[in-house]
Amino acid sequence: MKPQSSCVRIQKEWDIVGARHVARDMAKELGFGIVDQARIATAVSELARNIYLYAKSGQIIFEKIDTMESKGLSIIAIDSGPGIADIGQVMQDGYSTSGGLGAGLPGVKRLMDEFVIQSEMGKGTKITTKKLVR
Amino acid sequence: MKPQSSCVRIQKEWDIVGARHVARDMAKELGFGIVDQARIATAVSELARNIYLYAKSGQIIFEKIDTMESKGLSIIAIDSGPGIADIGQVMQDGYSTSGGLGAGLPGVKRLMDEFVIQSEMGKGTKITTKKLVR
Amino acid sequence: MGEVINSSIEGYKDLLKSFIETQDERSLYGVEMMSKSFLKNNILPEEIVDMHIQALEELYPELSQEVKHSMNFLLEAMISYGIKQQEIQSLKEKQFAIQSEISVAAKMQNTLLKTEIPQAKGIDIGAISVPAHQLNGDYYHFVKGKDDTIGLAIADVIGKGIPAALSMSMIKYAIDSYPEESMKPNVILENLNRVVERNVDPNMFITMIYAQYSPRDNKLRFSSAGHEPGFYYNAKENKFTELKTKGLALGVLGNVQYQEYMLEMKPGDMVIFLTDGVTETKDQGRFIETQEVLDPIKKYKDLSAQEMVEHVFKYFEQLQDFKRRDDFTLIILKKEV
Amino acid sequence: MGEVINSSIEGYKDLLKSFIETQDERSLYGVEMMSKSFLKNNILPEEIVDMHIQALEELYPELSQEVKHSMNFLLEAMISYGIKQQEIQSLKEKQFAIQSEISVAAKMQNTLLKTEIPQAKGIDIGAISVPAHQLNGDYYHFVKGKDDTIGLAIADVIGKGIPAALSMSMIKYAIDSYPEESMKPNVILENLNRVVERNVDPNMFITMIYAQYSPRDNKLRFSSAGHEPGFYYNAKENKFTELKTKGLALGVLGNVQYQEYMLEMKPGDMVIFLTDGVTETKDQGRFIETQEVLDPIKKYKDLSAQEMVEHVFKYFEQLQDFKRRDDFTLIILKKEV
Ligand SMILES: [Mn+2]
Ligand SMILES: [Mn+2]
Ligand SMILES: [Mn+2]
Ligand SMILES: [Mn+2]
Repeated sequence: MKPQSSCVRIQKEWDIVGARHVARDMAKELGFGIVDQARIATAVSELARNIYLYAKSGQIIFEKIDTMESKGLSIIAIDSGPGIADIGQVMQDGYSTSGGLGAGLPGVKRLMDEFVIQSEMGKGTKITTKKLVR
Repeated sequence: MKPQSSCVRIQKEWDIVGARHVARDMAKELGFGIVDQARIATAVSELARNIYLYAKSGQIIFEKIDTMESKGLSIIAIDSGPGIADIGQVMQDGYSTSGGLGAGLPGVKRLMDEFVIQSEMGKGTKITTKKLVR
Repeated sequence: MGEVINSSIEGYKDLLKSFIETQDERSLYGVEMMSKSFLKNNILPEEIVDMHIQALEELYPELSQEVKHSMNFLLEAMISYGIKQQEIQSLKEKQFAIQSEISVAAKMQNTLLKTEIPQAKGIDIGAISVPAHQLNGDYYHFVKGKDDTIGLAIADVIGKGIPAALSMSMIKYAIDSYPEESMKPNVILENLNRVVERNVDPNMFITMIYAQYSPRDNKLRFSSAGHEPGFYYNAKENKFTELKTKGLALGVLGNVQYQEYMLEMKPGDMVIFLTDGVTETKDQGRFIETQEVLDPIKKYKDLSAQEMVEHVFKYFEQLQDFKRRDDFTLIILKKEV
Repeated sequence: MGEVINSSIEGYKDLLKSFIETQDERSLYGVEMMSKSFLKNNILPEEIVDMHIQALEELYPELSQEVKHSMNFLLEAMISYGIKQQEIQSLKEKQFAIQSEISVAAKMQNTLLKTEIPQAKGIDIGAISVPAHQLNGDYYHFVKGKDDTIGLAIADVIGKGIPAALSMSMIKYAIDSYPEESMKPNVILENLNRVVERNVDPNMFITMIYAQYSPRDNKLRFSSAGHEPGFYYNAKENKFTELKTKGLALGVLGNVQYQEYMLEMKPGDMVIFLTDGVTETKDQGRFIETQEVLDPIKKYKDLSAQEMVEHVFKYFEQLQDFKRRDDFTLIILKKEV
């Protein structure tokens, strides 16, 4: 039986590819179509790159959701980096053009079905996302 | 030798296809790449559909530009329809969502290199566009 | 743009080749990065398809006609998407221009509305006003009269944003032109009502409380033009009561008379004035009850007036998850013990 | 969205098949229409590629693995484009919200700035003020004193749009609060200067002319705060002269004294006041010369003052191809013959 959850540490750029790989594999197993597979991989890419570039280290935790009501993938990115000062600003469209910390997050929100971000300055950031099989 | 200019009357929907066809052929002969061929055809489609839907009848005149300095295609759409009351409004982005007369014109402007519109209420509209081979 | 494409096509082709051969994730990561840089360089989706066709043809010279035709068809389908993408660019530019206008206007408002909280013996005053967005449609203002009387205005323009900011600057200048210290609160409201009624169209109005505190007799006199009721805290009985008042909002009718109310402040007593941005706080989708407005006020009542208003603001900010829907203004007067 | 795609895939497949077989323009016209409807239904470009893959596989079950992989690769490249497309929806909503705020503000401004052109024996007055965009940063205002003196203000706030509109409402209320008929033009400007200086930050200023015409002695007294010079038309000599004045713009320094100028209007004489939106008209990229400002005024000088200002406005509107870059205000006073 395939594992129900998985955790990928992000420390070097190569780990981003590893995280994408795990994400795509799990998405495939859960029965996501190729469009959603690609979207999930891109979202994970974005989350992992944020950790790699700004927090230096962190992890991404994948968990399969497979209950009576819903089936899907939960992805949590946690780091102990600098944190995001103004979440509202980062989540604004157009901010993304700046290319700085968190610039890709509005995109992640669009690629996934659920998106919750918590961040504390100097402590780190936790982003919880979910995508369900339709 | 292929003709240097051509004129297509627009009266029925089928004429839109005819105009696209002429546009694409001339564009191909002039050496436009397939992306520009498709853009020119789409622009002509838009101009012709505007005539077909709102002016009932009109024509599209194609002329090859082939001088020492520049090479390209000039496309002029003329109708004697109702005319456009507020050109500024029609040419605004976002107006296009309305789907009415002239809704596709900002798109035509983007697809072509030059775009001039003249319109008089009750008299008709003349749109002059140009695309150059790069 | 042509150049960007030409220099990129080799990179694209290499990644594509590696992906076709191995289906590795690395190539897909590569194309994601590449696609973002295309987007940044305003490469349109039909150009991506074109690049894909060229790469395929170079990799597989024997590619079937069917596939080639199919790709041309796909390219055609992308043209409208390319137009849409260009629209985004121009929309963003417009957005940017207007945003910088609003920022300038907000800065002006800050200069305009600067009001110093007066120092007066026996009374401790705190005030905070935070707009929902950049421009503030709430207004507060203090003035200290020659006889040490403190005049205080708190107002809320119906609506938010630009129109509210415009109305608000009207109130500011009208008030500025009165010799306030010599006018009673109800007379000030009656005059303002005429200005607003004359200058603003009928479906635009302003609610306001004007109050005067006299340190000589410790009395607070105030009138209200349809404004959110304030609260009085009786220290001896440790009890809050709502300050019920009558009076039409400014600008509704031409000739309105306002009533003057009076209360005496004893040591430890407080008076709280606010705008509906405070009371219309939403906690998980439901409006809070009057009682709940007082919760944080009770909680922080032993702090200084300024610390109180700031803590109360933060309390509500957290309660509604940092989503302000209306301008928030809170003023607290504390009679010192 | 899924449903739209499913019901469309058959249509897409049919068109694609017909195109591959005949390469006809009709199919391409068909896919253009289809693509537009996809866009309207918010179908993203990666979904189009997915549909293309499915259609190809159904049409050509023996499709090579290479082509299939290549299409998956292309799909990956479209994901960022899909994100971009979704952005436009939210951008448009924001744009719409702010546009409606500006419209409300513009309506308010119209109510606010309504000023009636006074009727007075012996003098014919015309005035027009048209903003470059929706909000006006120019201002004009008339007041008729008890002694039949006509007070006239014309002002231009530095800048356009929202910040200018805010400053302008300040001027409006400050002026409203003066007993104008009893104050001299230079004193009015001196007072306004203090208000502006106190309330607006230093890099924001306002130019203004305040003038008073007295029908008793046919004299026009005026002072200028750095405003665009007006013109005097001497009917007898049929000659225009620029009204040179000295005076700092409002808000630059705290304590400024303004000079009063005076001229006598004889039958047929005219005085023209304007803002730089008139003189900075551009004709095919170059600014017009002072002389050219007078061209249409001369041309229409036998019309009534109101007809004159309207015709002059239309003249310049046409001259600059209906592209206004600045607010345009023009006032003409004609001494009747
Ligand atoms: Mn309000
Ligand atoms: Mn409010
Ligand atoms: Mn201006
Ligand atoms: Mn100007």
